[in-house]
This record gives sequence, structure tokens and C-alpha cells, in this order.
Amino acid sequence: METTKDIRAAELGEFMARCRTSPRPESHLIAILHKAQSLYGYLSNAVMDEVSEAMNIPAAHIWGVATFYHYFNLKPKGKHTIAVCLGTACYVKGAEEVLEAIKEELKIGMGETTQDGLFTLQEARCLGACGLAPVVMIDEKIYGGLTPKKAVDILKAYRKQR
Amino acid sequence: MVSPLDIVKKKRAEAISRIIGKGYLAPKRVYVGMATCEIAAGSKDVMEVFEKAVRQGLAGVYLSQKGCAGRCNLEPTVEVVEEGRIPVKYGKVTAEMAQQIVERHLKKGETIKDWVIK
Amino acid sequence: MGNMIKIHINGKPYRVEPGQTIMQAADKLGFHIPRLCYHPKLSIEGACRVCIVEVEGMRNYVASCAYPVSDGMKVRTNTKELRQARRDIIELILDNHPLDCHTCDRDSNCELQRLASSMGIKKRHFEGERKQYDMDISSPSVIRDPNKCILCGRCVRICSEVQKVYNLGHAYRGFKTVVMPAYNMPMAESVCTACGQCINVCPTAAFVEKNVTQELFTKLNDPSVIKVAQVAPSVRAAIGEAFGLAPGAALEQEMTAALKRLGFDYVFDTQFSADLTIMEEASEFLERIQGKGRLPMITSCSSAWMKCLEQFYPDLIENVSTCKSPMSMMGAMVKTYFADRIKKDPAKILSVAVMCCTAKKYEAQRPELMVNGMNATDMVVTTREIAWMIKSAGIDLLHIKPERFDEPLGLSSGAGTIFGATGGVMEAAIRTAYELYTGETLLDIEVEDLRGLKGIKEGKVVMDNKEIRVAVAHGLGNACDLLDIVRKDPARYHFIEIMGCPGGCVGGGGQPYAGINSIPLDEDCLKKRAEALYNLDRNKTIRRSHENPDIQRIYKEFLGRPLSATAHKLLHTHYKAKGPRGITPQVAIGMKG
Amino acid sequence: MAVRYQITLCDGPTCMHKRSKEIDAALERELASRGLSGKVDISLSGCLGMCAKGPIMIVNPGYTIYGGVSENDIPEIVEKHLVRKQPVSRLIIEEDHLYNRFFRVFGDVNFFGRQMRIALRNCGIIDPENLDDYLSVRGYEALAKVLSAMKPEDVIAEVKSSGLRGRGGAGFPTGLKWELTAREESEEKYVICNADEGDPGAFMDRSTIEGDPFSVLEGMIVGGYAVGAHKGIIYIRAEYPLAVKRLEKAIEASRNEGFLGTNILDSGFSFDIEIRLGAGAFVCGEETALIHSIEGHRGMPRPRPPYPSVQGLFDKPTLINNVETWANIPVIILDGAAWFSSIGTEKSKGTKVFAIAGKIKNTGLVEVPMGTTLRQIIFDIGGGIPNGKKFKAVQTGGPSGGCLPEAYLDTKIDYESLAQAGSIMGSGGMIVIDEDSCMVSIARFFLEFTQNESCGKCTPCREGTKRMLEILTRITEGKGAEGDIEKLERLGNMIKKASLCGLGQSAPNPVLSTIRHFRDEYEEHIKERKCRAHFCARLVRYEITDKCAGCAACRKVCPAGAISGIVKNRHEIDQAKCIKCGLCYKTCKFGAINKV
Repeated sequence: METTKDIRAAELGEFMARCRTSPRPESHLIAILHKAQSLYGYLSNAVMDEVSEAMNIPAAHIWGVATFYHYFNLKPKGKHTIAVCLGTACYVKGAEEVLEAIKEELKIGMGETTQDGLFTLQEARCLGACGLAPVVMIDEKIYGGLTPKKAVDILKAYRKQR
Repeated sequence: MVSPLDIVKKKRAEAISRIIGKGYLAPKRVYVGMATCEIAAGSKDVMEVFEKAVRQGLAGVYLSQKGCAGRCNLEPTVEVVEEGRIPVKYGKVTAEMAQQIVERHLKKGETIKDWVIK
Repeated sequence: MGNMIKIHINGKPYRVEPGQTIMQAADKLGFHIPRLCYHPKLSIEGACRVCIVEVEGMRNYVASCAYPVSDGMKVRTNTKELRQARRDIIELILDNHPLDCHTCDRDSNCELQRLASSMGIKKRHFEGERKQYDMDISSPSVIRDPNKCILCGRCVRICSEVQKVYNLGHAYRGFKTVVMPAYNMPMAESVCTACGQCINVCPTAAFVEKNVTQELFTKLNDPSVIKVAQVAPSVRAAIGEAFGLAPGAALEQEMTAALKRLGFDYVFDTQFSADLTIMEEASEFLERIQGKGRLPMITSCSSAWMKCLEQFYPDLIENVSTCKSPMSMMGAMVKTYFADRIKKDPAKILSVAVMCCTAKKYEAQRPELMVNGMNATDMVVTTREIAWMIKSAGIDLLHIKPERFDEPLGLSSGAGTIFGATGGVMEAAIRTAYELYTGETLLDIEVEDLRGLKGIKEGKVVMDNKEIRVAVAHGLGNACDLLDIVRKDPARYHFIEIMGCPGGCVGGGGQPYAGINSIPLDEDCLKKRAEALYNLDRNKTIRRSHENPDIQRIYKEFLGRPLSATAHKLLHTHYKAKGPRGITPQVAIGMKG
Repeated sequence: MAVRYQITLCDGPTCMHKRSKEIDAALERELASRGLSGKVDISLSGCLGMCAKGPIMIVNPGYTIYGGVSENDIPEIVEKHLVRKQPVSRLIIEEDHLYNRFFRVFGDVNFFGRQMRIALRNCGIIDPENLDDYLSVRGYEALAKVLSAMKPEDVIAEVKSSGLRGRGGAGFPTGLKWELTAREESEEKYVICNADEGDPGAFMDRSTIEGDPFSVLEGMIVGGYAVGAHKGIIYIRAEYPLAVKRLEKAIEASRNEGFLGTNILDSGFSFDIEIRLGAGAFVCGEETALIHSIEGHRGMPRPRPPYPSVQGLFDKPTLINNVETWANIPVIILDGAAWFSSIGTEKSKGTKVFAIAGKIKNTGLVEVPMGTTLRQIIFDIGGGIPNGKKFKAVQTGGPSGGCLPEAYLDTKIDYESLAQAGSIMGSGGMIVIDEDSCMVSIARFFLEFTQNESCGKCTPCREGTKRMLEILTRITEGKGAEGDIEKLERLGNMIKKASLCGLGQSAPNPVLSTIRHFRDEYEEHIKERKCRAHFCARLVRYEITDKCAGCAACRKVCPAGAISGIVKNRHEIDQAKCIKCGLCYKTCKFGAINKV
């Protein structure tokens, strides 16, 4: 465990070192946070402190940026991330009912993670698959033409996989 | 002095010969839509079918990916351009359908009319 | 003047200078456009939208604080529609603001309240969900109440742009935006230096000092303790403002009398311990220029600055004078020398400091400043708190019979007085150091180069052919700039004065709020407060610390000589680096938005 | 005739001027006289972009293009081509640049026939990951032309006279923007491509980049040359990984082939492009917020002036255009401003890409000449409303736009006409709404989006949209009160005029436009507690009809015990107890429960 942590820290450190050689190192903050999140799955205070020291950017600024953008998670996420598209096309075609069914099935709200750590529920803006509306993206896979029942069935299938 | 325009014209000629070198002049060209929307609709599986067919020796076919043409509700789309025939575009293609397209259209020359976008 | 352009305001033509904003031009012409997030010392935010005006040809209103004037521009500042829009905006702010004006610290001195009243808001139309957050009362100095925050961002800007501490920032977004330190950590654990400038610029009570007035009232009524007060120089130069006087009134003896009436048994003058500080500091400096210790030497009076140093410039800790601040020296003397003299148990003495400063509340708690296991200063109240107590107790400060400070810690030289203004400590130190070094009295004692509100001031003194280069910075942002110079060029200066607040202590985080006709940290106001102190100095016959007879006496009777073992034990201290968030404030990035 | 011919007549403005209507009539007459009526499909198409050679007629299958057709030619065409299947060679024109290759290749007439593809000209044609493909369709020729023979001011003049306006929404004249940036004196300037497409339901930029990243790059390089910048940045949503990947590949390939980097095509001009990712903030589509985001800040807008052309990225002069705008540039350079400005309307030139979605048969991406009507897009290209439902409204411009009812279907697509009708062009989202949708809920949906995306900086947007949303929510829940509509209007108008940035200034549009066009629906919700679309769950009344078989399934499933009845008899719902959960409605197998 410790070694993976070190490897990640080293990778983030290298990335930041590269950013520091560019003409405006601080402007790469968002890219650095993307990198950190891809390594750690979320942005912990400790990681943000690391970025703060390495890049000489105030922690309050990093915190402000991390909390501003939807893309950044400040808490660890579940094994699977469910992104329910609430774009217009999906909305018109019943995304809200699908969302409600998912919430009820998982007993969690938006942005939360199930107790067993299996699912995190998120809202997505248009996923660009409007022709298939309503759609839900689980991890990288898109499920289209959903009904509340279909959505719940898919979740059950994921549970079984485990 | 060589002008940028001359350079580009030369580069285009080279590009076209490279494309031709990759088999563009084959009797049949197959284009599979591979934008996010198409992939979401399942075009990766479709592409795999064609790739596999080509790997397994399907001759006379030039296979290429393309971007989204905007036919969202009919995705994934597959286009077959054939020498001497009106090109066709298939809509809502699944892996199974792709296999049929390989067998019936690409191998036997039959346009599967029911699947063609009119 | 040839470059003037013509603009119309409310139908009348005016000639104005180009290159300014509509608001600036309007101000000069006597049109006061209402405003909230604007502050002349800070960058333009354009966020509150209270200062909107109509510009002919523009589809939407423009923020007059941000929009430049141009030739032929036609501006309207007071149409019916505009008044309605502004009123709606203030209403929207009120609808997301606690309805507890009558129990609020800023009641009757709140910019939001004043704006609401000036717009004639009588009814609430859009009430709905209101923000609800926990108050952060972790800090001994600064209380943060996000519920009262209207997100004007002045605190964020002063914290980053002027103070360069970068503790406060906007977090989250939209309706959920909150101003907070990184990770929403408690102020006490954050990099907050407790300077209190956020309090000064806050239009509401989103930032206030930790108020201890009730506790103090209780203790003042306890007959078993001896109540001792000390008062910082800048308090007397500003307290009048809290009673409606214009800035610049010095109410030294009135204030002393009022404190007595509040129940203090002894009222001492922090200016006395300022003189003491000079004795120690000047001596320490002379040792350093003779090779004992690192140069440049940097002053250590300002508690916000000390926290800033420990966090951001740990490498310069050795450069800082080991002298305690005048407040802590006074506290130490009260609990030792004074307790001895009145033959009382020092544990029975309540040592209260009346300060222009919020950071002193934090300093008073620092364990390394304890004396014989006791707090040197038991309580700190700000100018604002003491002014409120005086009013609350029904004491008429303006018509009270003046009284003098008590002996033996009440007599001060003019050098101690000017501690309150930026450059004052340096000036006072030069007055004494010169004489200690050369054996000659410095005659030209007013060092104009070191006075005034320039961010970084430099000066030179020649002592026996030795050129001493000095520098002065006020406000932590300027301090950081100066220290970055020092990091690059350590030999550039011999002696540096740093004060954490703009203008020095006169601009402290505990000073009276700006009134109806003034703005927080107004330069003019700061200058007048400083001038009040310089006048007090000029009117004194004793203007050099070492000439103060009571200072001479305390050395003779108790301390021995400057830098003696006793002096070291009671008047000196040490600092240590604070981690782990040791980011230098001279950061790569500003805090936009 | 074994083959069923499809004839497309261009009735773009120029062709129409050249009597295309008369040709149409002549064709009908000729076919009738030969008894061929109904055996040949005739359709009119939007401008095909060959105006100089008009009137244009295209005969499919075979894709024969006739140019300069006159009424007198009709008998010959019918006789030779349609009857004897021998195209009339003297009328055939060679056209290198037909702006709808789908139509040419596939004849998908209904969908593609009325389109004209300029920005999307290569999307779906080339392999977006292969520079050779791009080169084969005259890729980078515009850049070469600029570098060979045009001075920066010539390029700007060309873009100016093309009449191109910003495709991101506001429609600022692109050439003027270029000129303003070019005239600033600075060693360091930037060119930015705004690809932070965030409107829900809009995916024009994603498709453009995924289908043809090269055109965007080429546009930017030309822009950089024109304004004197050497650095370009593409700011793109992190949610578009494929688009990012394709851009990265395109940049690398272009760099390797000398189209990017130092000394491009040996011309001495250097320019490079870098990609910066967004992180999920709709407001970053606003240019000053976008700049702050690239700089590593929170994406908060700031007051303008100074405009980015004077003080933009890193406080340097900066030219920002969106994806579609950039993709138009190579075509303008290659085919000339005169040609480009012949397309469209008086004030809106060229084409516009729309993402049509919602209750429409052919959801998809379309590019039409400016001046096409909403009706043509929705019914001719989009195929109308599915399932026999009635059209109710069309929403354009996404969360910043408005809803237009049926009466506005003949509104032309151009910046001014849409604005006049109470909506906006926007970046190109177009959502079709049918009778099953409640307009109050639609307005609420959009406002909820903008409210959630408000950056929180300025008071009107941060606080005002929240209150508007609360009022709308109240109305959809049947708790609306007299005066609520007026409050919405009062707040909405104030927010529009007083907000700091475009997001706030346009946030009330969906609400104000639905109030304007569907006020009666609001009033019904408030006064009659009724939602005519049966969409607002709290306002629906469930009633059991005669169809009830008395199976008791509804009674058993009702969580509130609101249904009573004897088995095999018609049941009843106690409206006082009903919690409007709709379970009975979903359970009933006999369709005996109605929403009222």
C-alpha cells in the first residue's frame, strides 16, 4: 500500500516539476488537480497541501478551485460511479424518474456513496448521447433508453458481479 | 522559392497516395461512425466485427472510422461506398447486423434494404 | 487639463478627467452612487451590483465601479427603474441574511443596514431558503460568521491583496459560495495572522473580534482582584471616532478617566513599555551591529507580523528582535515589578490590555510569553470593545474630567507615543540608539522619511561615520515585499520595522468602524490618527525613551540594565517556525474572483 | 420507370431569384403531361452553395447536378434523363465544393437535403484521426493561401466582409473582434478556442471536434496569423475525453507535418496550440471566466471592459472564438468572403449548426443556412413530432434562450429574428417540446440548471435565480400564489439587466419567454391548480373510469389507502387522501385510471 502511495506521489511530483518549467507554472493548477484526482481518485487535503507547497500556491486558492468545479471530488468515490444524465433531452424523456428509482434503490442522494462503497451517484450534464435518452453512464459505459425498472435491473447486475 | 501553397499541394498529393496505398481504391469502402455518441450507441462493437472480418481475410474492403454526421437517432451508422453503385448508409447497426453486412453485402454484394436509411 | 472629456450625469453636462471610472467621476461631482463590494484600496470586484447605473446605448446596467468614462457618455444614476433594481438587489441580500439586527455586533454600524434604510426597504418580497452555517469561534481573535456574509469579497481581497496572507478565499459556488480558510479549517488552525483587517473592511458582522466585554464587566465587579489596565498609543488617537468625533482627536486623559470609572484600579500606559522596548531593542541592535547576532534586525512588536513570520519566513526568525511586544513587556512588569511594589500576590492581579489590535488577543495566549507560570496579559479588549463598554456603562467620555495615568508604569516619552504610527518604532529606536552608540544626543529627531503611508520606506542614519540603513513596512503585504528583498540582498539594511496593519497600529484590526461618511481604512483617517500621535509627541518635553525618568527608575530598581539577565527573562522571548503549511505569501498566483 | 427518381431543386435566395419556383412549376407541368406525376419525388432544398451556377437541380440516384437550369430545359431533362436515363450533359456542372456531401453520397434527402454543411463539412466524411484524410479534402490549403499571399490585414478584411458572426451565442462580428485584437500592440497575444460546450442537450462542438479537429486547428492558426499571436489554447470540457484525444492527435500530426510550431510551411510564421481542460463549470463558457480558468483560477467572470481583445489571458490581448466559428474560417478563406456572404440573411451570414433533440423524430446534428425557418428544421429535417403528438414549443439557445410557440414556427434562423421573438440563437441547442411537456416545468428545469451553475459572484444571479427557482417550484407543486408571475417578471427583468455576466443576464430568459408565450399555463397552475400536460405530479388528479374491472390491484397498491371499492365493481379514489404518487395509474392493467 505504502509503495503505491509513493509511486503516486512521485508521479504527481514529476508532473508538477514539468509544470514548473513552463512559463506560467501556476496556470496549470487545474491540470495538476486533474492529475492528482486521476492518481488518488479524489482530492484529499493532504494532496492539496502537497500541491500548494510544490507549486507555491496558497492552500485557500487551491481549495477554492477544487470546490468550484464539479469535476473534482473531495471525498473518496465508490467502486462504480453512476452518472445520471440530466441534460435536456434526457430530462424531457424521463430522466428524473430514472434518477428517483436509482436513489431509492441505492438509498443515497446525489453526490453520495453507498455504505458498501460500491456506488457513487452523480449528476451528469449532457453526455452527448441524446438520441438514446434517457441515459446513465456507469463508469465508462453508457446505458440508454432507460426506464426506472431497467435502471434498477442494471444496478442489480452490478451488485451480482461482485 | 517554394510557397506554402506549393508545399501543401505537394503534401496533399503525398497524403492521397498514402491513402491509396492503404487500399482506398478497393472496390468497397466501409465507414463506421466513431464519435462519442456513436460509441455510446455501440459502434465499437460494430467496428470490431468489421476489423475482425478484414483480419480474417475479407478482401477488397477499405475500412475507416469517421466522425458523427449528425444522425443521432439512427446511430451507430455504417456507410458502404461501392464502385458503380449508389452508396448506402445503414442505421442502428448492431454487432449482429454488422456480421450480416459483412456476409451479405460485403461478400455477396446484396444491399440489405431494410436497414438502409432512406 | 486639456484632456478633459464631457459626460452627462442625470441630464447635466460635466467635464471630467478621462481614465477614471464612472463612480470616481461621480464621486468628485458630488453624486454618491450606492456601493457595497467596492473599496478603493482593493481590486475591482463588480460583484454586488449595487452601484449599477444606466449608460445610454447600453442594453444592460453597468457597474459604475468598473466602467470607464468616455467622451459624450450619458449616465443616469437615479432613475425610477434603477432605484427599483438596486432595491431588489439589497432585498435579495437581506432575504439571505439573518434577521437579527438588534442582537448583532454591527447594529447601527452596518453598511447593509444603512443601504437598506437609504433605499426605503420596508417589506420583504422574496423570502426563501436561507444559508445556515456554523460560526467559527475557534480563534481567540477573529470570529467568522458565514451566515452574515454577503459575499462582497472585501475580506478575501484585503487578506490576499493587501495583507498577502491568503487565508481567506471563496469556496464552493453559486448560492452555496462561502468565504473560508482552506479546507474550511478553523480560523485558529489556519494561516490567519489575526490582524483583523477582514473585520475592518467587512460591511456586516461576518467577521468580528472575539468579544470579551461581558466577561470583563463581570471581572471588574470582582472586589477580590486588582484590576490593572494598559492602553496602547493608537487607542487614544481613534476612540473619539466611536463617539462621533472626527478622526484625529486625541483623548488620552479622558480615556484614562473613563477606564477608572469602569472599575480599573490602575490605568497604565503601554507607551511606558514602548519606551522599555526601545531600551531593550536599541541595545540589542547595537550588539548586533557589533557582530553579536544576525542583521538586519527586524522589530517584533506586531503580533500579526510575528505569526506571519513564523509561518512564511521561518528562515528569517533569527533576524527578529527577541524583545517582547510593549503589551507583553507591560504585562510582565505588572505581574512582577508592580506586584512587588504594591505588595500583592500577582495571581490576584487582572492584567487587561486595551488595544487597537485583534492579534493581541492571540498574542496574550502564547505560552512562551507567560511570566512565572502566569499569563502576563489576562485579557485583551479592542478599541471598539472598550468604547462600547464606556457607552454601556453610561460614561460620558467627551465631557469627563481628564485624569492621568498611574505610576509607576504610566509615564512615557514622545518616542513611546509614536509607536502607534508606521515608522514610529524605528524613529523612536533611532532617537535612543544614536545616543547610546555615539554618546551624543540626536537633535533632529523627527525622521520624515519614515513617516507617511508609503508601503516601504527607507532611511539612513550616520552614527559615528557608520551608515545605518533602515527600512519600514506597514501592512503584511508590504512586509512580505520587503522581506523578499531581504532574502535576496541580506546586507541591504541594518534595521527594519514591520507593522502588520496598514498605517501601523493606528490602522489596527480593533479600531472603530468607519462611520457614515467614511470608508474602512481610509488613508485620510489613518493619517489623522497618526498626526494625533505626532502632535502628542511634539507637545512632550521628554521625547527620547532613555530620558523617561520612570524608565530610568525601573532599570535602577528592578531590571538592572538593558539586556540584563532579568531583562532577558522578563522582556525577551523566542519564535519558532510553524508548519506544515509553510507557503510563502509571496505566491505565484493572485486570488481572482 | 424502374428507378424512382428524386429531384432536388435549390430554392436558396439566389436560385429563387433565378426563377427556381418557375422551374418547379414547369417541372410539375411537364411530369403531369407525361403522366409521371407522383412517380418522381420533388423536393426543394435550402441553399446548396452554388449560387453562381444556379438555378441548381440535382437528380438522384446518380447524383447528377444540373446548373443554370431554365424552364425551357425541363422537357429535355424529363425526356432524356427521367425517361431514357441519359443525363443531359450540357447542363451538368462540375462542382468541387458542394457543401453537403452526405446528400451527394447517400441521398438521405429528407435529413440532409435542406442542410448545408460548412462547419461540419468534413464531419462524417474523413477519418478524424488521420491528417492524410484531411489533406485530401483541401485541408490546410486555406492556411497555405494565407501564408503565401495574404497580409494579416487582408485576412481580417476577408473575415470582416464575410459577415461571419460569433457562433457561441452572442453573435459579435468575428472580423471586428479580430481587428480589435490585431490593433493592440503587444509582443504576447493569445488565440483561444472556446470548446467548453455546456448547454444541456447541445453537442455541436463535441461532434465538430470529434469529426474534424483539423478545421478548428487550421482556423486558429489563420486567426493567430491575422492578429499577431503565436500561441493558441483550446479550452475544452474534461467530459469530452474522445474529443480531447482526437485534438491531441491532430495537434501532434499537424506539428509533425509542419502546419504547427515554428516556421510554419517555411513561411517564417510560428504558432503552436495547447489544450487546457475545464473541470465542469458551465460559466466557463463566458469568456472572462474561461480566461480565469485557464489561468488556474476559479471560473468567475469579471466586469468588461477591459475586453479580452485588450486585456485577456495573462492580461495580454486575446482573441476568443468558439469551435464552430473557427471551423468556418478555412472555408471563408478558401472560397472567399463573397461566396460566404451570399449564404444566409442580410445580417446573419453563412450557416448555423444545431443539435436538435427532445420530442422529435430525427434527433441529430444539422447545419442549415441562416434564414431557414424553425418549421423547416423541425418538420422537414427533423421529421416532426413522434407518436402523433402535437408540437407545443421549441426551445433554442439552451438555458440562456427561450421557448417559442407554434405561432413562431416561421421565424427565420438569424440572430435578430430569434431575439425579436424572445429567444436567442445561442450556441445551437434546439429542444422540441410536445403537448406532454409542461412549460412551467421546462422553465423550471432550465432555471434549475443555471441556478446550479451560477458562479455566485454577483448578487442578482446568485440570490435572484434562487428565489425565482423557489417560486417556480412552488407553482409546479400547486402552491403558487397570486402575484407570483409578477414577482418572476420583476426579478427576471432585474437579473437580466443587472447581472455581471452573460450567464446571469440570460438566466431568466426561459422563464420570461414562457411567461410571455404561455402565460395561461402559469395561471392555470396557480389559480386552478392544474397542469394541462399532466406533468406536474402534485397537480395531477387521478380518476377511475368506467373501464374499471374491479380487480382491486390499485386498492392494494395505494400507499395512502385512498382507493376504495368492492371486488368486481368500479373503485373510487378519495381525492382528499390521495398523495398523487401515481402508483395506481401505473398498476392498472385496464387503462381505467385517468390523469385529469
